[in-house]
Formats: sequence, C-alpha cells, structure tokens
Amino acid sequence: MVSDTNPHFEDVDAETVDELLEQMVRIRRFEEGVLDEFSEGSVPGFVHLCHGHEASHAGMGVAMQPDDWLAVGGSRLHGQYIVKGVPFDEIMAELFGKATGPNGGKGGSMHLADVDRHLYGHAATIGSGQNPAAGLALAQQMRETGNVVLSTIGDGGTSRGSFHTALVFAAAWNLPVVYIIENNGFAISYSTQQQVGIDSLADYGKPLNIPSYSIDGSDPVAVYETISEAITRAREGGGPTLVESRVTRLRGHFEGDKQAYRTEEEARESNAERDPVTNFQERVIEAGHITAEAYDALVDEIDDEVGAAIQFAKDSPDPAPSTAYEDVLRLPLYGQGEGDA
Amino acid sequence: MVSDTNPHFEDVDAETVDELLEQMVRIRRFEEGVLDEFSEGSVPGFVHLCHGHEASHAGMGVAMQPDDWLAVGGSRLHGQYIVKGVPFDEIMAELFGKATGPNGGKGGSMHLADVDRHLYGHAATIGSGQNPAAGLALAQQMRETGNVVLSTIGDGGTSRGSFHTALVFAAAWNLPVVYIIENNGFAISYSTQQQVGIDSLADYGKPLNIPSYSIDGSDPVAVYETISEAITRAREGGGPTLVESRVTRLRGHFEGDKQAYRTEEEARESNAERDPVTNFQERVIEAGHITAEAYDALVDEIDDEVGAAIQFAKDSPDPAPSTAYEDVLRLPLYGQGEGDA
Amino acid sequence: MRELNQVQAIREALDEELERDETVYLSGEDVGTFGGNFGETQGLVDKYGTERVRDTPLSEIGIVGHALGASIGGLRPVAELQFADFAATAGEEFINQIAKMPYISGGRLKAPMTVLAPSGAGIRAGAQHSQSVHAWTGHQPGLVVVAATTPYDAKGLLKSAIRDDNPVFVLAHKKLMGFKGEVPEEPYTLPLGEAVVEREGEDVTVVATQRLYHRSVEAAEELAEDVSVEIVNPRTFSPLDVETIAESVRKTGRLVVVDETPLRYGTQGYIASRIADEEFFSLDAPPRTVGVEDTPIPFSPTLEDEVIPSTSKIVDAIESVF
Amino acid sequence: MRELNQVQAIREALDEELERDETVYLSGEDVGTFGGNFGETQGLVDKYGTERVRDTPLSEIGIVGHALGASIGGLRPVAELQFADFAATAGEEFINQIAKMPYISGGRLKAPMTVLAPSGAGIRAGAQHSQSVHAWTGHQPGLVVVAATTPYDAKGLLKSAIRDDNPVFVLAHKKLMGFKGEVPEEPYTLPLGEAVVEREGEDVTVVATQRLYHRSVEAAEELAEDVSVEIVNPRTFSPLDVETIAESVRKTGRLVVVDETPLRYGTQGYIASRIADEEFFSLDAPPRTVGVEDTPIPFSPTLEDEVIPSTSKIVDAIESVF
Ligand SMILES: Cc1ncc(C[n+]2csc(CCOP(=O)(O)OP(=O)(O)O)c2C)c(N)n1
Ligand SMILES: Cc1ncc(C[n+]2csc(CCOP(=O)(O)OP(=O)(O)O)c2C)c(N)n1
Ligand SMILES: [Mg+2]
Ligand SMILES: [Mg+2]
Repeated sequence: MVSDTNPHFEDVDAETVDELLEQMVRIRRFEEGVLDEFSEGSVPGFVHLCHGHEASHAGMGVAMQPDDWLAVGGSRLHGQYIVKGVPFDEIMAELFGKATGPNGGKGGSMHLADVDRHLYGHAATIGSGQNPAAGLALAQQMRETGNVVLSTIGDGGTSRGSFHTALVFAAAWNLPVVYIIENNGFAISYSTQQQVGIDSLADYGKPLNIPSYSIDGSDPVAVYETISEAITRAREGGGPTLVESRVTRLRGHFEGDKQAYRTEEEARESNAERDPVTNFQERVIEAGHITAEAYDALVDEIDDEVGAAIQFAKDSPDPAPSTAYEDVLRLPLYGQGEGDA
Repeated sequence: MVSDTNPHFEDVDAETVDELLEQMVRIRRFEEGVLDEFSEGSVPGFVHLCHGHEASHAGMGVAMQPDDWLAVGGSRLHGQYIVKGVPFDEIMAELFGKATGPNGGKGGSMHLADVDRHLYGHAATIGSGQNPAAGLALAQQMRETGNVVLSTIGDGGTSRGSFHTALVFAAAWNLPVVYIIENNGFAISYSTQQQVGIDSLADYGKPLNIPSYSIDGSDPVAVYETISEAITRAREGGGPTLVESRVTRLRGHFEGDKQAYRTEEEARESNAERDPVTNFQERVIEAGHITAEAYDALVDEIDDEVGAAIQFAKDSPDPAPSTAYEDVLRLPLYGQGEGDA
Repeated sequence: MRELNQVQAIREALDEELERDETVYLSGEDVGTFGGNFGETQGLVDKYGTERVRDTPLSEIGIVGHALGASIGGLRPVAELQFADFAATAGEEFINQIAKMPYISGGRLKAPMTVLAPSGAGIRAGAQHSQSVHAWTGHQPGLVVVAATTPYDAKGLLKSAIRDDNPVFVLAHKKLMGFKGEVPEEPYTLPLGEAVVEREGEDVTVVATQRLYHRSVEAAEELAEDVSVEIVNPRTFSPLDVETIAESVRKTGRLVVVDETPLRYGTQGYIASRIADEEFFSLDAPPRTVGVEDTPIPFSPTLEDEVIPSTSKIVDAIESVF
Repeated sequence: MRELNQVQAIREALDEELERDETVYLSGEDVGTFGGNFGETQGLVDKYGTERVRDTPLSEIGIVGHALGASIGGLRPVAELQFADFAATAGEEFINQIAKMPYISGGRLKAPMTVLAPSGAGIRAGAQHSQSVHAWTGHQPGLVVVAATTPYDAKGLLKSAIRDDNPVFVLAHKKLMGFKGEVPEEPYTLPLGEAVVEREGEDVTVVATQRLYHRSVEAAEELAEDVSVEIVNPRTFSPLDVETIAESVRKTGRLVVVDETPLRYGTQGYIASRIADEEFFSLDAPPRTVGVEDTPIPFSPTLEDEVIPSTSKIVDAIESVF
C-alpha cells in the first residue's frame, strides 16, 4: 500500500522531484511500449514488466552518481537499465535481439550489461548477482575509486543462500555496497515473506550488524532518501547497507501469467491504490509542482522517444549468425602462439 | 571459557550426570587412541580430533532418543558418531579403512553413516548437510514418526549460504529439526565470529523467528538441557530451534596443524582453563558424585575398549578391491532388462 | 492411440505415482496453485493437498538438498527445477551429496529421489535458461540421468524414475513441451538404462535424443532415397546403454552422434569414443559428432538458431560419413 | 637447473605476479597467516599485507563469486579453493556466471580472474576431496581450464593464467605437491591453450597429465624395449589443443588417452573421438581411454588404489593397441 506520506517531496528540492517523476514515467511508458510489442510478437522470449516498481527504481537511480555501479537483480529489470542511463534505443534493440543492442543480441531482456555506464548486468539465475556485486565493491575499495555498488534482489531471491554469503563478505570486508531487496510479495506465485515467516526482509542484515531499513518502495522520495544516505555511508567508508523496498507487482510475474494464485480483487485493488506512478503524478500535480498540461507533455515526449526506440529496434539488423561464436573467450590466450617462453 | 556455573548438575538427575560424564570420557579416550594410531601411521588420510567439543557432543547425544536422527557437521566428528551409539570397533575400523567399518572403508573418518542407528553421515564439504537434515525432518513430519533431527555445523560453515537456506526451509515448513552451531572460534585459522562481525551466531535464527540460544558448550548440562528443550519443542510440533554451542578447539584443526595463527599462550591457556573433560571430572568428583577411584576405573575400562577397537581394526581385513565398484548405483535400474512394459 | 503432449504426459505420470504410492510427494517452486512452470503440475495440489504438492522457497539447494534427506528418511521425493540450468545452483548437492552419499555409506543409505527439470534451447531464453546439462550431471558417478524425447518416453521414464531406488535426474525438453505423441491409456513404465532403436536402417547409425531426435528423423526422411538411417535414442544418458548402439553400428558400420550438449567433454565424444574403441573394426567411416560448438546459448533468435544443430547440419554430418 | 617442488613453484608464481602487478590480489580460506592448504601461500601475507592476501569466510560461492565482480571492476583476483571438489559448491558461479557473463554481455565485460585449486586423488581424503574436475568445468564454454603436471608447468601456467584476460581455472594435483622438478631461476611464462610433446616416440601417442602423466612415463619406460611411446601433455584442457595430439597420432597411428576424470563424459572420450573423427585414416588401432571407471573415489587405500589407474593399467592399455 502506498503510504500516506507518499510523496513527502517537501523534503527534497524541486529538481530532484522532477527527476524522480521523469524517471518513473520513463519506466512506465517504456514498459507499455514493450507490452505492445510483446503482444504483437516482436519481442522474442518472455518479458517481465516493472509495473509497480517504478518508484523504487527511480529513487535508487536518482540517488546514484553516474560512476556508481549497479548490479541488477530480481525480475523487474528494464526500469533498472533505464535509471542507469542506458538509452531507450539500446535497451529496445537488445530486447528485440538486434545487432544494435549493447550486447549485440546475446543478452536480451534479462542480460543487459553496459560496462561504460557501470551497469554490471544481471544474473538471470535469481540471486547469483550479489557476490559479484560484493567483488565489484571490493574493487572500488581497493582501487579507491570512491564509487559505490548497488545491487538489487527480489524477495524470492533472498531464500537463496548466496545472498546471505554476500552479506557475510560485505560485512567482513566493510564493503561499499548497498543491497536493495525489492519485496513485491511474490516469487512468481510464492509469498516469501509470509510463507517463510519473516517480519521484514531487512531483518536479514541484523545478525551481521549491517544497517538495515525497510521502506515504502512506492514512495520515490523515501527510496531516494534512504538510498542516498546508504550511498553516502558506503562512500565514506561506513560499509554496507541493506534496504527492503516494499513494492507492489501490478502485473503477472511474466506476461502471460494467469495469476491463479492471486484473487482478481487483489489484483484490481492493487492497481487502483498501489500504483506508484499515478499516485506520484496526482500528488505532484495537486501540490502544484507541475501542471497537468506539463505532465501530459512530458508523457507525450517520452512516448515519442519510446516510439522512436521501437522503430530503431525494428529497423536494426539481426546480428550476423557468425557472431554467435565470438566473445566466448578473448583470444589468443596468454602466450598462445608464442611457444614456451 | 568454561562458565562458572559449569557444571550445574544439581539440576539434572544422577543418572544423566553419569551418562554425560561417560560419554565425554569415551570421546576423549577414543580420540587419544586415534591420535596415537595416527601418529604411528595406521590411520590413512587426515584426522580432526574432538578435544574441547566433548561436552557439546555428550550433551546432545544424551538428549537424543535412539530413533532421533543425527546429521553430522563441522569437523569434530568422531565424538558425534560415538554419542549416536556406534561401537568403537566399528568407528575405528572405518577410520582404518577396513572392510569391517560400517561403510566398508568407503567413508573413513569424515563419512561414517549408519542408517540403522539413524546416523545420516557427514557432508565433508562443510555446510552441505543442513538441507538434507531439513529433508530428513520433513520425512519425520510427513510420516509422523515422532522423531526429531539434529544437525551440527561449525562456526565456519555458517558462512555458506546453504546453511541459511536450510533455516529458511525449516522455518517455512515448521520442521522438527534442531540446528546446532558448534562455535569453536575457528574455521581452520579464520575467526568467523570476530572477522565477520556477528555478536552471536545464534542471531542467524532471529530474522526467521526461529527460537535461538547461545550456550556454554563446555558445560554438558547446559547443552543437555537446551537441546532437550529444543527436541521436545520439535517433537511436539513446535518447529526448528537454532543453538550456538560455544566450545574451544583444544588442538589444531587437523593433526599436523602448526597453528601459526594462534599464540602459544592462547593454546596453553585454553588447555588449562577450557578443557571440558577435566573440568567436569574435577567438579563431579568435588561434588562427591563420583569418587576419584571410580572415575579412574571408568577411564581404564574405556581405555580397554579403545585398545580392543584398535586391535579389531588392525586385525580386520582390507576391503576387497572389487568392492570399489559396488554401491555406485543400485542395479538393476527400474525395469532394466525387462524391455518396454 | 490417444495423443498427449509432453506436459500432459508428465502431469499424468506425476498424478499416477502420487496416487499409487503415498510416500511420493512433489516439491518445487510454484508447483502448487500456479501449476508448474509449463503447467505440468496443474491441478495436483487440489487433488493431493499442500503436504504432498509443496511450493518451496526460491532455492534449488533447498529443493534438491532437502529431497536427498527426505529420500533417506523414507519418502520418494520428486523435486522440480524450473529450468535444468538451475541444477548448477545446486552443483554441490548434485555432485558431492546426491551422487555420492549412497556410495560413501557403503550402500547403507538409499536415496530414491527424482529431480525433474526441462532442459535445452529454443525458447529464446538466453544463456542461463537454455542449457542441456546431461553431460556434466551424467559425468558424476552415482546419478541416473534420463532425457525424454516423446510424450511416451516422458511418462514412462518419469514413472520408472520415481520407482527407482537411485537418485534420478529426468530431463524433459522445453521446446517439446507442446509436442504431441501417442501415449497409451493403460499404465506403463519404461526401463531405465536402456536405449531404444526408434527407426530401423541399414547404412548409418544416428544417436539422438530430445529435440535433436526429431530433427534427426527429419534428416533421415530427407535422405531416405539415398541412405537408410537407423536412429537410436539412448533415453538414459547415465548409465549409458552402449551395447544397443554398438549392435546398431555392427550392422551399419557408420556412426553420427547428435546431441544438444556442448561438444567439449559432452555426451557425443564419449559415445563416439566407446564405439571407436569397441567397434573400431566395424566402422567404415570416422564417427562424427554434432552438438553445440562450445558457445553459451545466445538470446537472439538468429544466434540461437545458429548454435543449435539444425536438420541440415545433421544431414551434412550423415552425408560426410559416406 | 634449480629444483623446486610444486608448492614452491606455485608460491613463487603468486609472489612474482603480486609483485609485478598491483591489481593482482589473492583470496581464499586460510591463505593468510595459515599459509594455504598445502603451504602455497606461506609468507605472502607478510610481504603484501592483508589487503592483497585476504583470508575469506568459508564460502566458495563468496570466494569465486566476489572474484568475478572484482575482475570486472578492474582487479586481477586469484581466488583459491582448498580442494577442487569445492568448485561444485560454487557450481552456479562457475557454470552460469563466470563462464557466461563475458559472452552474454557481447564481450563488453572482461573477467580476468584466476581460480587456483588442487585436484585429484591419492591422499586418502575420500569422495568429496579427491576429484578431478576438469571435465565438467572444461565442458562449460567460456572457462579456460589448465592442469599442472610439473613444477615447471605449475609456475609457468599460473603466471599466464593471472595475466590472461579470461577466467582461468588452474588445477594443481594434490598428490604432486611435494613432487620436485626443474624450474628456471629466470622469470618465464607458458602459453595457455597449447599442448606439449613431453616425450618423443614413434609407435603410440599417450595423452596424459598430472599424476597420470608421471605414471605414463613409468609405463613408457617399462615398455621402452618394445614400444616407443610419445607422450603429449595437453596442459590446457579447455580450450583443447587438438592439433598437437593429431599431429602426434599422424606419426604414431595409435592413441591412448589417460586421465583421472571419470570416463563417462570425461576428458578421455572427447579427445579420443576428436582423433577418431579427424584422423580416422591415420589410426592403426582403436583409440583407447583410461580413467576412473565411473565410481566416486573411495577412502580406503586399497579401494582408492583400485580406482585410480595404475601404471600397469596404462601399460595394459598401451599393449592393447598393438
Ligand atoms: C536460481 C533461480 N531459480 C528460479 C528461477 C525462476 N524464477 C525466475 S523469476 C522467479 C521469481 C523471483 O522472485 P523475486 O526474487 O521476488 O523477484 P520478482 O520476480 O518478484 O521481481 C523465479 C522463481 C530463476 N530465474 N533462478
Ligand atoms: C565447502 C568446504 N570448504 C572448505 C573446506 C575445508 N575445510 C575443512 S574444515 C574447515 C573449517 C571448518 O570450520 P568450522 O565449520 O568452524 O568447523 P570446525 O573445523 O571448527 O569444527 C575448512 C575450511 C571444506 N571441507 N568444505
Ligand atoms: Mg518478488
Ligand atoms: Mg570452527
């Protein structure tokens, strides 16, 4: 449920509110575009959409500096790519499996990586990205880059032990990493928190004395503030933070999920009350921060960008089949072709 | 450090004190025998001795019913086999790799399993036994056997995520299982608790609302009482318990460990102050529970049994080489040799 | 005869075994109300309840690790993985625990558990959701590894796996889930550890399973005018029924081994080498292997189609031995 | 020339690379004051400090998982496993993460990490501490897998692994830790991806590595009066230098592949099948394979010695091709 104080944007400056709003709308409109294209069969494989996670993604994205790293987790991915600054064209092209995607079509929706933007990419085996994130953080620490690493995971993923091991390493080495659990109440159909019986997933940080917070992830300002604080702590050598960002999954796990495990009422209810985008939009307009016209113009502008990205993806060439054999290893191997030295 | 209240055996009946004492002495004398034989080269491979863990093993062993299951963890194993009731002869023969060992020499020191005594055996890959223990517990629950499963792990092993996953399953399914962390302060040379920064390893149970206790594992009575309570809770449908049993590793991790990571003083100190066997022995004698003579007679009797076990192991035949190819699979496979049915 | 698709065949096998033996239970992610990743457990929770059809937390270590213990404790668990690739997340459990505990115990422990998972490529799911894992799991002594090619196989092999006293890993193929085939109404099981000659021929033996079996049949049809192709479906990859393949090669004198595992240390080389060793003097041509040429499975359709052996690659391989 | 044992050779390699490149660091269980499982990191923490020689909590997922991220973040991690068997506990990291992330990213990510571990049997350590894991890890496209046979190999290959831009898994052999051999004083590296003809011969090619290389040398000596044995040491198992082996077989016409991995889907069959395919008409006899006959490694010395190929088994295999 979106909390009453959402958004308490009085606390943050107008520019940040603008950014948060824009990022949220960018995510939603992009995903609507993906949904259309998926329904028409243009997007291969399966897609998981971010509806309901926009505030969480936006808050975290706006809190990061461009050189901070993001290791993407959970199944709500596109919004995370977007807030890390990857252009729509590129994301869409990768989703379409085209040569112009950042990964030349080898990755797709689940695997977008953009090293130049410090986007690590995703372990589509849910919960396998957190230890690499710890290692990325160690690299920042040892190389004294001043950068921080953010790493997301879903509520479901927290049942995998690899997540706990990552917390252990982060605590032991006081790493500059922020772990964010996006708790949307479901691992596909399983209600992790309820069925496992844990009051708050943030509690997982407590045994290790990792500062831990549970926040309303539908409130972009709350997310922005908590993550900003965690990033600052990490940057100043204060070590890891664990944040549970409570969100709602407004659609099925993947497109096509019939959600037999969820009452229709529940699904409807959530759409009305818990949609962070309409909620934030209404309140910023109500508060006079932005006019309804300006908001509509923003949406139109973004829709144009989405449309252009779809066109770009459609117009882009498929990767050449021979590229399938590239990038397996960097060749020649060390010393290869030179004989015993 | 052995706590001041150790042993507060006033709380338990005399018979239980006897049993605890006897089990502790059995473990210590057995291990001394193993040490001698290992030093003389009769025991193949490497050995990890239980010195310092005797009270923890005895307390847990005496608390169990014969039909309760034990899934052995950590590296202090022989004492756990002993308290589960495996005769010295059999353990020693398995350590020697002889045909008369319960596992015909296939297992050795690290892998003794005795299904008839409900001893599951050991995952010598530290920390891999806890999920099987959860499954064993599920079998008890579904089959309504009324048995409980105990599963030990070292402090080091708690860094492996598989342990946390086992806690998650145990909590989710309210399983009749007791996890016991034998915290001896070291994973070989690494001080897990200190270096990872956790106040008590029992805290790992708290996020999941698993009843969690941290006890002086050098006090056999404290162990007996806490584990008994946990077993009763599990047997009555009250679900899992997590117990941190704080012990001292009186010797190196394995025989031959030079312990460069430990000051000599520390090692000496621990021997004097933290030895649970001499400590319990002195106090039970002091309290008039047993006379010094009777104690010595007990030791002699056990030593004879150890000697006989060594002799048995020495006299036993090596396994026939051809048995190496047995027990890989149970053959024929289902339907094999019968054609499509 | 009645036709079922692979999903229906699997569901029927599960249903029948749950019905037959009360020590059998099913567990895995979303096997309950959700009905299983491909619908293969639909309706079972309503029929057998949440005790015997158990949703699990998201952890394959928990799923197959607990199943090992449960099997030793007297149950017959069927543990489901949503994708066979996730076996790697429980690599330790497969390699060091499930495969070895019975052996280590000198045969004292019995682990009659089944792991069920869909493997293989073709659904545009990318590198971590598209692998064929029967080479690296079949390489571990102590595991029985089975791959289903038809709905008939899927049902019969899964039922036998559940009844078998060893840990059995049963691999359906994702891309065959909707594939239909004849499945008798009467209950039946299929023997584990036995290959079957699916198509008789005189000139060349093709060993193939799962999706590439069907492509091999296409290849055989295409070549039918010139070449008489015999096709052997191993069904069980571990242990492997080498004798049935050898017998075929003694007749045909030629061998092409086709499988979806990566070639390096995959299934193909081992099969070919066993024949090269045991039937060297029966062979009239070099044994050929066809598989994934040592790349991960890429996402893009163009790329994925490139790395999975096509019918025409199989045709080429067959032609190359003449 | 100076002689070192394998432990000393490894330590020297680590020392030199830590010295040469400040982005190199070492991590693993007990690599600090304890000095490493076999003494291979002794003294390094005193020289380089606890930042660059890092003890880790007990988790291989943490050890190799963090190393992947660190390598992408610009460091060159050397991650140590106390036993190669424990790679299975990080099966997911090896198979789905380390091997695949560079590919998935279309080459954008670079993962210049090294994992160092002792493999193989012979020290009476039982089924979970005695395995040879280069078949199942070498089967995963995206990993470089290297096995050291001599101290010379160990040092040269480890140094190259650290400098290489791919994830490299370097396997020393536990039973060879005290084995001595010549190691030059001058710094050197050895090429990855290249096999080497260690012993020239005319009549039969034996492919062997690690402990079984040394047994193959013994076998060759034993047979020296009758048979001239050429021995090829692959050094790198993934990718495999097939050409050097093929070249040898073109000369000798006979092949015996010896390795400690279990035979089913092990290294031996693949190597034999590549030669059977590419050099069918050079072969005068069936290619033979020698390995662990699909059992876990038992503890008891009698049993362990039974399952690990002995010199006389290698002799028999060589004799069987004449
Ligand atoms: C290791 C692993 N197991 C199972 C899956 C299949 N799967 C994909 S997403 C998902 C649910 C994830 O739930 P959660 O972590 O809460 O993320 P969300 O989908 O809610 O964003 C599952 C089970 C997977 N991808 N990886
Ligand atoms: C998965 C795994 N990693 C590493 C090892 C090597 N090893 C054996 S015992 C041990 C330390 C175990 O420490 P702890 O769990 O505290 O048990 P203790 O030895 O203190 O009884 C290590 C690292 C192992 N056996 N398994
Ligand atoms: Mg979720
Ligand atoms: Mg310990």
